[in-house]
Amino acid sequence: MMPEVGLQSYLLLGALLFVCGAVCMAMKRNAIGVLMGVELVLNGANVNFVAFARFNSTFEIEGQIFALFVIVMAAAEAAIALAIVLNFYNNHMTVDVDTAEELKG
Amino acid sequence: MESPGLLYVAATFLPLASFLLLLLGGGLRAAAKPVRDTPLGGSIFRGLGGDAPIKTGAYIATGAIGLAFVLSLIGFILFKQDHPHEAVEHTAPHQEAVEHAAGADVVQDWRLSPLSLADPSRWSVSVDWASLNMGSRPATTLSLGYHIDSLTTVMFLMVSFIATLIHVFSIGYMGDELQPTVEDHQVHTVDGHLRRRGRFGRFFLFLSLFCFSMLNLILADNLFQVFLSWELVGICSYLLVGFYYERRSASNAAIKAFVTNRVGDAGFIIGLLILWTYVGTLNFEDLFRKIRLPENDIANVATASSLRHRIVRAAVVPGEAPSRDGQKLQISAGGDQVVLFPEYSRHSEEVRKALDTGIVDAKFAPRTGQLGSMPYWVLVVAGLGIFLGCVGKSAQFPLHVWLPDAMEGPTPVSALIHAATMVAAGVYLVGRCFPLFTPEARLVIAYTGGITLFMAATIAIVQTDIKKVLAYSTVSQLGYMMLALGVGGWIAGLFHLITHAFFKALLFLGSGSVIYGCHHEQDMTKMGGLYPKMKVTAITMLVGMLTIAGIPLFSGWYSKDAILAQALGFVQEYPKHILLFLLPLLTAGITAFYMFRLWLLTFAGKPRDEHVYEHAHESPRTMTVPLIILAVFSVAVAWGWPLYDAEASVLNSTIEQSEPLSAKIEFATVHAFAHGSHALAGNLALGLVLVALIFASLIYHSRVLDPEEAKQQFPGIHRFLWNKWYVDELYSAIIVRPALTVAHWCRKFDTRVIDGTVDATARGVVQLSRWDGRFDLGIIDGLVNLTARVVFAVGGRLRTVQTGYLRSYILFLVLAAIGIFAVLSYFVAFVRAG
Amino acid sequence: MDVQTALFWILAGLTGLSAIAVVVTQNIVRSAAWLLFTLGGVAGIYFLLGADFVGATQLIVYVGGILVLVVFGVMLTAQGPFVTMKTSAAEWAISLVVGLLLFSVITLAAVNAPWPQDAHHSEDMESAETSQNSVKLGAAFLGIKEITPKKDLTGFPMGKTPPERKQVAYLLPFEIVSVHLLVVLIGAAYLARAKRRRGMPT
Amino acid sequence: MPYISSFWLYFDVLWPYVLAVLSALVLITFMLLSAIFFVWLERKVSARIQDRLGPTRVGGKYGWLQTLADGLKLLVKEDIIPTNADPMLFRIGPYIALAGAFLAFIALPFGNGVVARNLNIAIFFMLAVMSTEIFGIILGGYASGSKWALFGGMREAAQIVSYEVPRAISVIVPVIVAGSMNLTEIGKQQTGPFWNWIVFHDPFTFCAFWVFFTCATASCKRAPFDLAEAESELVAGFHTEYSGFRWLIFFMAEYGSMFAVSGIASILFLGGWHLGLLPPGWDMERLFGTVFGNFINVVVFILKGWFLVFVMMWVRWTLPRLRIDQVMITCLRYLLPMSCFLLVGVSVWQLVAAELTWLSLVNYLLAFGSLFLFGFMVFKAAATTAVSPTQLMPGAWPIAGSAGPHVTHKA
Repeated sequence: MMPEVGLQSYLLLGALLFVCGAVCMAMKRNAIGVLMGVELVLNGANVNFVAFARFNSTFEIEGQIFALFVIVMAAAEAAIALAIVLNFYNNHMTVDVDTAEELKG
Repeated sequence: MESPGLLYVAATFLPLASFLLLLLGGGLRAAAKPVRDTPLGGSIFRGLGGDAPIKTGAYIATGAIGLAFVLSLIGFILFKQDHPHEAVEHTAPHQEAVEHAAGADVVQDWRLSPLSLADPSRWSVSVDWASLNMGSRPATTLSLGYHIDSLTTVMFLMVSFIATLIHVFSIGYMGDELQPTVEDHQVHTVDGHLRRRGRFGRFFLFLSLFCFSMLNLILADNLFQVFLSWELVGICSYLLVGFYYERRSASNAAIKAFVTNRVGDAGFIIGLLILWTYVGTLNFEDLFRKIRLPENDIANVATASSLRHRIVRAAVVPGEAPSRDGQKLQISAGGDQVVLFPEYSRHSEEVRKALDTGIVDAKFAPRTGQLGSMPYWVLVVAGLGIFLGCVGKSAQFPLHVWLPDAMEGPTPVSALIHAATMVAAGVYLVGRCFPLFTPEARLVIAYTGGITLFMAATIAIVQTDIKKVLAYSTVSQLGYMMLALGVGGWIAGLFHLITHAFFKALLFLGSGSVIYGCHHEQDMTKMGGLYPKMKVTAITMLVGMLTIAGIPLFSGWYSKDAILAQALGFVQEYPKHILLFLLPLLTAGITAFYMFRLWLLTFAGKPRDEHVYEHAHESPRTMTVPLIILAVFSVAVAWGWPLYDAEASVLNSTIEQSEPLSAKIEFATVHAFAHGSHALAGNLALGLVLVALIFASLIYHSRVLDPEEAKQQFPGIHRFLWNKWYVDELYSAIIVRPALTVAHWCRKFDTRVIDGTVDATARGVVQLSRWDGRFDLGIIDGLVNLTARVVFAVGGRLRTVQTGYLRSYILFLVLAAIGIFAVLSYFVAFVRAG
Repeated sequence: MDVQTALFWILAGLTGLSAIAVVVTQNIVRSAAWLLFTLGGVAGIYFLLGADFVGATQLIVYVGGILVLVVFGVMLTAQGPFVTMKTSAAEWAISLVVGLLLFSVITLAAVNAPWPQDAHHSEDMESAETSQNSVKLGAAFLGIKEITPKKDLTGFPMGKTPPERKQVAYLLPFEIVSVHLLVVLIGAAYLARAKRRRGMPT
Repeated sequence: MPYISSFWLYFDVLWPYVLAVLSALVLITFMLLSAIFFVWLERKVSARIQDRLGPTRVGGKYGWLQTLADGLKLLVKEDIIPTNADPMLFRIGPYIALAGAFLAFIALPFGNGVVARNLNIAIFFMLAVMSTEIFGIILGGYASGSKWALFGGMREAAQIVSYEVPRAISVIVPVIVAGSMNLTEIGKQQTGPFWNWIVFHDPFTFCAFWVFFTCATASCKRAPFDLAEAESELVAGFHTEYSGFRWLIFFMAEYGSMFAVSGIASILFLGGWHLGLLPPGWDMERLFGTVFGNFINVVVFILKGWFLVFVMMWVRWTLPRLRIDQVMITCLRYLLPMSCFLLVGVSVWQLVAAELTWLSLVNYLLAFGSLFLFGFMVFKAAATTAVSPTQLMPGAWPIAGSAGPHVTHKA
């Protein structure tokens, strides 16, 4: 049988999302792929927030509210990131983040 | 007009503005010359004359000085309105003095000193230029200011007027300098005669600077400003004497003039410093108020003392040892101290107390209202020092040697600077500082003047260079003025200064016209018979000659008679100084002789040099018109009504307005004698002059007496005079040669010992630094470079970490997070366990 | 196995696999599609956890907004028909290793940490009448004190009494966040506006 | 977990699954049926508006079964995937769109309690899931590998993302009036006569209805906002490359969402499942018992929804298509400020109306005014003799040889 579903299960799901996001950021050469990675990371964190809200009555409200805030912030982040990507594209004629190496040592 | 004195300031600064304008123009032209191929540079360069000099600068300078003349004329009229002349009753001298002393309780303020004015704020302003402080108390202040009195106005008129005329004259005379290339026949180079660019503009540049300096000198209300201008006119003289600096004689003359003046200026500085140290001020009015007992006290009541306007001498009270801050003095005629009165003496009760008791409480550092003292001999030295400066500037014996040499400069310069104005500055300063001079100093002045006038006149007899004759004549006339001042003839001396300026300018310009007409031939022996060729010049020269000779109704007659009368009066008072009358009297005759000789040699008789004669021509209008104007003024400048009365003229009375009361009081009896014996002195001189004129015409016109015969008859005297009394040789022997010898030895010492030491030190240091350099390069730089190389290498390795790839940074971020987790968990476990 | 558990595994599997697919997929638009499933799955997880408001917000913001924006970005910056950017095998390997490392660290922490739990109102989701989640959320925004349960704070050092909790109204922070979002949107619009490029061939 | 061997012992465990599957089946069947009906309706409406007859043969006089025939044709059509297309995205695009439309039905109450899941935030949930529909369209447009499809998808994305904002804000207006986001709750509040409907509650809700309906039309990409499939410009927009079954699914999604937004409109504004002719406090359950009453409720609700869909079709075939910039301007420059103004206005109204009771007169004024207008329009329409397709249209060109246009006026 399946193991019991508890807080840890959700945390592990969040961790999986988080790690996927981090790896996505690290691996995608496309700037928009990096942006997707960021969204994944935020979702992973949000899953944790909501899970805590569910499993710890102290955080019943706060967990959800923080998740909401994170979502709104993610929207802001996505908008600004997209603007940056467009500018980046204007300057480099590509969205390959590996071309943004002007500041390398 | 609120402060008409500003007119004079404006008149002073006009030539300065002209100078700056010309300087700017010349500088711009010089700056534009390298870039004259560019449009802008080319337009500037060509606009400023291009390769040839242009006349614009001359017009600017002439306009400036002309405007200055107009301004000073307006100022003069305003001044006369402010200070109407009061008729002076010529009564018995003693009576007048006594009346003056006792009668007039309330005296007009402006008679307090030569510089006192009816309305000071209208005519004088002074601003602090620099201030020296000793602790909290202002020690002394250098100020710049103007102070207009009647002497200033007259001097201003004279200087600006003559300068204007000479500017106009120069436009014609310096015409040669307008050419792009001037060939100087007197300078020989390997390529023949020197060829250079014309310096028309530069000439007027210097003239403008000179005019500014001279006017500023007259304008000044303090000795410091006078000194500044003094040096400025000195440098202008230097520049203009050396105008043809390629000529060796010209540059030598310039240097000689400059160095000789340095001797005089050394004395001037000594005088200045003494006054600064002891009196603490250089302002004329303050100086006189401190040295002489003032006329009025605080309530404007005349001081009831016979010591008014006199130098009050005092002796240390016996038994009273000087305290820390002062000493007790007893007023006595032969005392070795001079009492210094408070600057604002009218506010002082101390003065009245001192005069009442005869005991002066003199402080070493007097504060406001307190009295001070200085040693009498120091005051004598100060006066002599200032006089030495005047000796240098006015070419008095023994510093007269530079003036004849200075004739190397262009003739207008000689006329303006070395005859009419600058050399008169010495006389002017003696007159200005008259209250500073003690009787001993005045006697030195008188004798200096006496010796100078006689010596110069005798030398002038044998000179053949037309300008040299005039130069010695100038020295002689300056001697007259000095003598007049020395014997108390303040008015006579300055009166002669003014008249002399006109006729000497006339004579110099006339000689300039002759030289110009004869193509720069200055030797009189090559002239002769020029009268038909240049009538205007000849007639105006004749007028000038008659004026200087002292023919009645010519202006020179009035002033020379006044001097002779003053000298006679002085001799009547002090019979042992009879020489002070005999020398000028005799010289009056000599003057007439050599001047007539000059005129006759030049214009009368037959031409002695056909070449010169044939090419001789009358000068252009720009030169003759000033001559005519100057001739008119030479005749008429001293006229008054009645015509025979010298003291009736406006000029005389204007000068008289600023005569220091000290001169009037101290020489009251002399004046009285002089007034009485005026006719006697004048007649004696006139007789001598007539004899001299006849003598001269016999020799040089009728050829009754041959000058060559006379020369052979008195070879010793002729050689003595020809060599100018051997003064130059004397200087050469006692000053120049020893100085050269000493300099030679000094040079040897310098090159051998000092340079050797320095060289050895240098060599040692070089050696040392070579070792130091090796150490530096090898060890210190090596260490630094090693550090840098190590850092560079490490950095080179480390820079690869900064890949610039966003993604690798994220990887590092994640790795760092993992590391932090690991470390944190370790510590948390540790804490839990502990 | 009750519905909750089954749904969790279904949703978690969908979410996790989609997330991995996001990482693995080379085509960026396909990644976006997988991301859609991931986000939808996460929204489902929220619904499962009783946070229906957060779930709906997740859907409307992420799927309706951000994801569309991302696809916009792809379309505005794509030069070829289907953009792919290859990642080298070494990078794959390194990223994988690091990711696994991170995952193991987080897993260890999540599993080993003694989380204080009090699973509550697990049956509240059964009907709208009993699930007062959104009501509580609204009350919390308005700062109504009684809505927040008073319990001990977690993560507080042991042996120390936590301070008295103060009731916070989240309305002001929410307003600030929304104004922030507005500002960011205006800024983003400004940043991304069409600029005339100099020196570039048209 | 205890070991239970009997099937019935599993009943408790399985019942939620069964219920869920049943609900889904019912809903999807309804969706399918209504889609079939809408296709037929659309053809008939467009035909009548264009002075045609439309389908007349299949399934009887009115062509009832025309859509079924069409569907059969589509099902047996070859499923073409273009070479340039991204096959995976091309395939899943329609399903995402359909899922978005279908999910909205979960929270949509057809009657009092007749709802698959009674959510507290039902309306919010519906808006959220309906916003996912466009993603399928974008994916389909992008994956087709055709520029027309890509343009269509892009336009769709831009348009819908923009129109979502005023739509959501105008939804909040009745939510504020009702004080709940639970659609069942909102429906219950509008029991009784029609002046209890929220649309007549105050001027702001009245305006909000029109704003919402416009936005709903636009977000269903219906004409005059059908830029995504503008056939005169983009061939067929995002579904240019689609054929057969996938194309059918796109259309099911579109008609499904049309009904969904119509349902939302009717619940939020038009009284939901209430007929509006019962006296205050009365509803169908009270009259006819729970089951039958609810049946009537469902019928009323569906009819209301269909009527609104009919209005959309009416509009579609009446008004010309806008340009894309006009579409965006309509949203951003007019609808968005209007909706914001309405939101503020209704908030103020709620505060003020609590104090000033006479303001409720506005309610009756709006209700009866609208009723009068509606009745007048119906009367006008009924009183005007229908112009049959066989007759000449007024103002048309006269046919050569005929006696000229003869228009039958009413007697």
